[in-house]
Amino acid sequence: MTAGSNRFGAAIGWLLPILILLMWEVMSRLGVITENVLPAPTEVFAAFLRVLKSGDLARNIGVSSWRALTGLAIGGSIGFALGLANGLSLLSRNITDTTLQMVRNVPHLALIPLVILWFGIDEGAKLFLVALGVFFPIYVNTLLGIQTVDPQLIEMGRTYGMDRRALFLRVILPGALPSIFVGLRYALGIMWLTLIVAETISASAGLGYMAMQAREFLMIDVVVLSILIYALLGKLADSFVRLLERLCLQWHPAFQKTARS
Amino acid sequence: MTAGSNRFGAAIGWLLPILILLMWEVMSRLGVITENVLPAPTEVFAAFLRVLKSGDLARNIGVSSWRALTGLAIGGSIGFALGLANGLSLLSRNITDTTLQMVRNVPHLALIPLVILWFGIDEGAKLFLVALGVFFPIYVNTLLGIQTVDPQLIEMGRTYGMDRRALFLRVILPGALPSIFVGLRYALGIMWLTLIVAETISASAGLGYMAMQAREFLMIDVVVLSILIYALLGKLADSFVRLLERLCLQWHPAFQKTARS
Amino acid sequence: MAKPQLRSVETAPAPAPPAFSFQGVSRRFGAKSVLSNIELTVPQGEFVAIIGKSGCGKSTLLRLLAGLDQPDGGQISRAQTQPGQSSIRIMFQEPRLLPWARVVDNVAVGLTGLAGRAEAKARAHDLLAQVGLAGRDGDWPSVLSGGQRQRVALARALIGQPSVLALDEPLGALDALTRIEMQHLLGRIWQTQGFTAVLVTHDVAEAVILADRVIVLDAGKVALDLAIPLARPRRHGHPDLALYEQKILAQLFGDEAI
Amino acid sequence: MAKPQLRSVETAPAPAPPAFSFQGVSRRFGAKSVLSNIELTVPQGEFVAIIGKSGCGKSTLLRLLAGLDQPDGGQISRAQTQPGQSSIRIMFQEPRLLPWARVVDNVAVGLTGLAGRAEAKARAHDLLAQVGLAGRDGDWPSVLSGGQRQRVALARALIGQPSVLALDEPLGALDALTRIEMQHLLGRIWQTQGFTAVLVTHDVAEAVILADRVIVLDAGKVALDLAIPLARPRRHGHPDLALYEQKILAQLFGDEAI
Amino acid sequence: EKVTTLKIGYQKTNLPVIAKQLGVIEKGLEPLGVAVEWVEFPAGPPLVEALNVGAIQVGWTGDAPPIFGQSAGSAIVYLAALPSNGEGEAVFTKSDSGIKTIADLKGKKVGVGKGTSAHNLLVAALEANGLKLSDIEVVYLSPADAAAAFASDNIVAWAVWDPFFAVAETKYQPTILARSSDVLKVNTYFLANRDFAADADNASVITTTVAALGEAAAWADANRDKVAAAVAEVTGVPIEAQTLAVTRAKFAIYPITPEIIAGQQATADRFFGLGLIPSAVKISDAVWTAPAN
Ligand SMILES: Nc1ncnc2c1ncn2[C@@H]1O[C@H](COP(=O)(O)OP(=O)(O)OP(=O)(O)O)[C@@H](O)[C@H]1O
Ligand SMILES: Nc1ncnc2c1ncn2[C@@H]1O[C@H](COP(=O)(O)OP(=O)(O)OP(=O)(O)O)[C@@H](O)[C@H]1O
Ligand SMILES: [Mg+2]
Ligand SMILES: [Mg+2]
Repeated sequence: MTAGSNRFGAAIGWLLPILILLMWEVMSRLGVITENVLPAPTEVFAAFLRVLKSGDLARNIGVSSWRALTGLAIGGSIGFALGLANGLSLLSRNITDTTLQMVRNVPHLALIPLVILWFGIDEGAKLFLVALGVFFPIYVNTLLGIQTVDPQLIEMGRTYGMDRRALFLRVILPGALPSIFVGLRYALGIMWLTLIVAETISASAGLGYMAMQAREFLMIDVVVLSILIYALLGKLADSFVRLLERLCLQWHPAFQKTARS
Repeated sequence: MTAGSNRFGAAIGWLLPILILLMWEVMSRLGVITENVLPAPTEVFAAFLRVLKSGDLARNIGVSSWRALTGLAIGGSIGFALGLANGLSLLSRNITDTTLQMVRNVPHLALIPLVILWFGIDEGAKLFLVALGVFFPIYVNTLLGIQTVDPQLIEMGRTYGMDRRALFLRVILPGALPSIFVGLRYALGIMWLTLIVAETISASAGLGYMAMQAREFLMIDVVVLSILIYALLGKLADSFVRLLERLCLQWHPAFQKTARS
Repeated sequence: MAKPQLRSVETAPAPAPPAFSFQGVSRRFGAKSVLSNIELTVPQGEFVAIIGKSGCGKSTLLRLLAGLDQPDGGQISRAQTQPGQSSIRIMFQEPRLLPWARVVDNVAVGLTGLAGRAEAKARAHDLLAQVGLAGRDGDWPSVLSGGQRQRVALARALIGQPSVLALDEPLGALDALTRIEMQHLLGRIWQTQGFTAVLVTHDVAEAVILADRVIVLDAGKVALDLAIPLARPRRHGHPDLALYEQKILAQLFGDEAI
Repeated sequence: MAKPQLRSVETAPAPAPPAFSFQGVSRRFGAKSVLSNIELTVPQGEFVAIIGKSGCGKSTLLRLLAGLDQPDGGQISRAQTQPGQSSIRIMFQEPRLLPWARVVDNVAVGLTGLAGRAEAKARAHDLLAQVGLAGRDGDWPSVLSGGQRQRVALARALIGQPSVLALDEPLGALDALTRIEMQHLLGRIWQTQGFTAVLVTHDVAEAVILADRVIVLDAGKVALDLAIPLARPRRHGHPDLALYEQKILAQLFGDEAI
Repeated sequence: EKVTTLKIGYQKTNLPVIAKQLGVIEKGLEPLGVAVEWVEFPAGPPLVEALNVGAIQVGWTGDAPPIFGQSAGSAIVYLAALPSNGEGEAVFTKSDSGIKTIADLKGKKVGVGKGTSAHNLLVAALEANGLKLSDIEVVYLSPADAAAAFASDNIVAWAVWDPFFAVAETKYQPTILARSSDVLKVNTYFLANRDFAADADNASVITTTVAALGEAAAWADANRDKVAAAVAEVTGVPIEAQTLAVTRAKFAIYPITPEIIAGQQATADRFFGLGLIPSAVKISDAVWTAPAN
């Protein structure tokens, strides 16, 4: 495929979304799609301007992002630490891994009733759910990353006199990094998904609250808006991690290729 | 690591869960953990016997499993078909892939209010959510699998005179299969997670309904029981796919190793 | 360098009809000319080795021969083949076996469109025995060693009874001892089946021990066209071979110290 | 076969003190005896090649020498080294470069514990120039060709100025032309630095062109211990080398037709 | 041990919202050294769930949630009664649904929140028209889900309270089939966590809070014009709907009298009789009495 056909392909890809958007608007105006079912794109945009002006949007995005990132930081760091411990120490793995694999089968959103019992309905409960949701992808992929570091490289490091610390910092951690990033990107998806559900537990701010309130008051334009914002935030988080990945994994042929094309 | 230390490692892995279970029981009996916070394991077991006898359990598991599998069948087959189409046809990919990648950023659980508007509150809504949840992992991984089939093998097939059909059946599909299985296993996790949330939208049967009802009447033993059953069902589905994978991917060195160890 | 257009090989006194011939063939990629004005005619049944530095256009020449690529200028003519016989088969540098097909099915791929399933399987079974893999029919490619995989690929290329077999560095990935074994095998089968063989290789010793004629490519042109009129079987390390080897190496490296 | 315990090499009339010696060394894995009662003394500065069929214990011997593995019986003694000099370095069959470290940092790995960061980097820079990779300091290993990677690995092994350099099929993965280049490089550096070299190889021609002495391992024993008293530089394809080659091949294959 | 922060559960309507906006409770509790934290709930049942686990100490719900809660063994007590939702709670249907009376609902899908005051209204309205709950198809939905289901005609009728009723009323001009004020003589309640209320140290906190609510009620009654704007600011309810809701709301707070207990007990007994709750409850067991001092 030449560069020209590539560019054409990318252009044709935007055709469908634009077409859908236009159809949606036209059909809304003609009344084929009633406002009750789906508001027109222009109405959603009007809703966007409204909540933007009132300052609600910024505040709710701020609250939700804080929850998302704090939960990610807590669950992610525990998952990373346990992944490291179990990747580096056979004893630690023998003791804890079976248990963790058993807990992994529990869908974390099923725990909501128990989480309310244990953590109440405040931030604690929401953070716990997000943290639990992101814990497993990061734990599993950190462990996997360490376990699949090329043993030949480790033998090489030993032969050349590296001590445990140097071996970890110069061989094991960089080798596990691509897998850790896979886990992180998966965790981000779970993070937003969890928050959407967790913010319906009784919140008085946050995107989930905004969406819930809009649902209760039948403001479908705001409902659609909040969905779009979730999508945007998800995309942003993902793009950020991809950027980070590209920076940290410069050495990786996959990223050199991407950089070139 | 010798076989002996392996066996010891596996044994030590069961120590922690058993210890936790014992501690939990003892602390419940001593009243350190009150029934309001977490019922004792024996009580959960008693609840299990109770709902088992009343026939509720079998009925609810049946309903939930039907929803899960139907949603998986619908979303999975559409995802698979689109993945195939976009993997095999550049035109199809150019037209639809950008749109699909945009939609992918929408967390499907955020769509619940719209799904109620479009599909109502009956089975339709639940099936749609499950189908949407499983669609993307299967679509993305099918596409990825086809795109990463070794082009050298495809050239080989062409050189040896395979027509399009033979090329697809003998080279492309088997080559994409490992990736498709990865997508399927990820989809199963999403499937149960979605169902837990979807079954709180007005259901009169199903595990989610059982948990919801138990939650309303503060029957924490049943709440815990339903969480464990979710975990069990998740594990079962995963094990089934792993078995299937082992059968279909016999040729794969990863599975030959597993079979040996 | 002027080269004779048709050469008679010592072991074949009456010149055989040509299996294929390149007439003024050129191929460029973008601005880069890879092959320019190649003239080459190979009689049926001859064993030709093609040698040259990395990137000099050896694979391109083979792909042109096999019809996987089209020349920008000039003509390529090939002898007709009988029905049930494949015309030209390429054996790639990598085995390119289907990992999900058992060894016998991989060999049977060579009969796609030429024979039914059962017949293909039976013939594949026979050919596996010929390449020294009797009893390995049901194995997965992943359990074979590198040399065994190459033998499967060879069996797959041979099963269609091609009139011309093009081999693109078929032994490049093997260790030297397995390589010597495979060279013997290749030589033996060529002598039995009598197809035309075109072998691309990096290994000068290999070219000299197997071929009737060695072609050295350089800068997109035929830089040397050397007949090796030695009797077979030839023994590795024989002083006569060493002389030819040195001649080729001098051509490849210019006359820098080797 | 009885072999002399200490051999004098033609190019070094006065016998040098031994760099290492194996005295009755055995190694078994489970029930399988891989090396049995190996006796081998190598004088300082000698270039020894070890050759043998796959699985005969060549890598095991090298790992024992480097201290990566312990013998089940017998003794291995090694000469003392000066401070700031590493004693024994292995160069593995694969380059084993850290993909996430730039070329210069990969070479600096060879000075772990021997020099500070800045000094290690400066010396790595110099050594890269020696192996013909001047100006490639900042590249990632993934953009190098196979031969260039092997040269980086060689630089890493050399930078610690080892008294003994053990090379486990260092050129096995290379195509024949690059391989010839690397052989020249290795021979040149060995002549300059004067370390003891132990080269495991599958390629008989390679052994003959590089080594003062070729050891053939078979069934866990030293089957042949052959001095190659030819002057350097040696030219590929030279008839004298061909004679030694044939002698070794005869030993390896018994006397089946080769 | 007296609490230092009083967590109050509220919904998008009635007295607590007004008190929140006026800040009267904060003002009243400040001398006691108690801070206030407000927690919003979409409906009564999750509020009772939070009360039970002590995630909040006090909160306001309709009549049904504490009955469901008590039946489930929730640790809650009644602190004070407030007027019922009255005209601000109804069963209604879209005007083009062809349904004119409650009796027409037979066999139809009706959405209601399980264990809410609207649930009680629905049961009572059906009984008043000679129907049983099993004669219709009850669909249990949270206000958010019910709103969507009603909008897309997946339920024919909806039983809900203000401000959700008012929002739907302004949006659809629905046919109102029954209001709470027509068929029920009930109250709404200010509840507390049992352990919190049982602690004598907290008695002053409770009485002060109830008194502050009374103050808010008096202000609200006198300033109806300002109430709608004030409440809309807290809840985000569109102002037309909020005005409608406020206009028909009654603002007051009274102690739990034996008469009120009897009325609530009757409701509880009816629920038990219908099999809506798993065990019979005795309301008087869960009534807080201020320590005599
Ligand atoms: N499809 C292509 N597009 C652009 N350039 C190509 C293409 N195929 C080959 N080339 C270029 O043509 C030249 C010759 O390639 P070819 O593969 O024939 O070399 P080769 O002699 O087989 O080398 P090697 O020994 O490394 O296999 C190279 O410079 C290569 O980059
Ligand atoms: N750690 C080990 N455990 C068990 N067996 C081993 C181990 N290491 C080597 N062996 C066995 O010892 C024998 C010699 O192995 P070694 O790697 O030394 O062979 P080699 O001569 O280097 O072969 P190659 O040329 O294929 O590299 C083989 O049969 C191998 O299977
Ligand atoms: Mg090539
Ligand atoms: Mg080895």
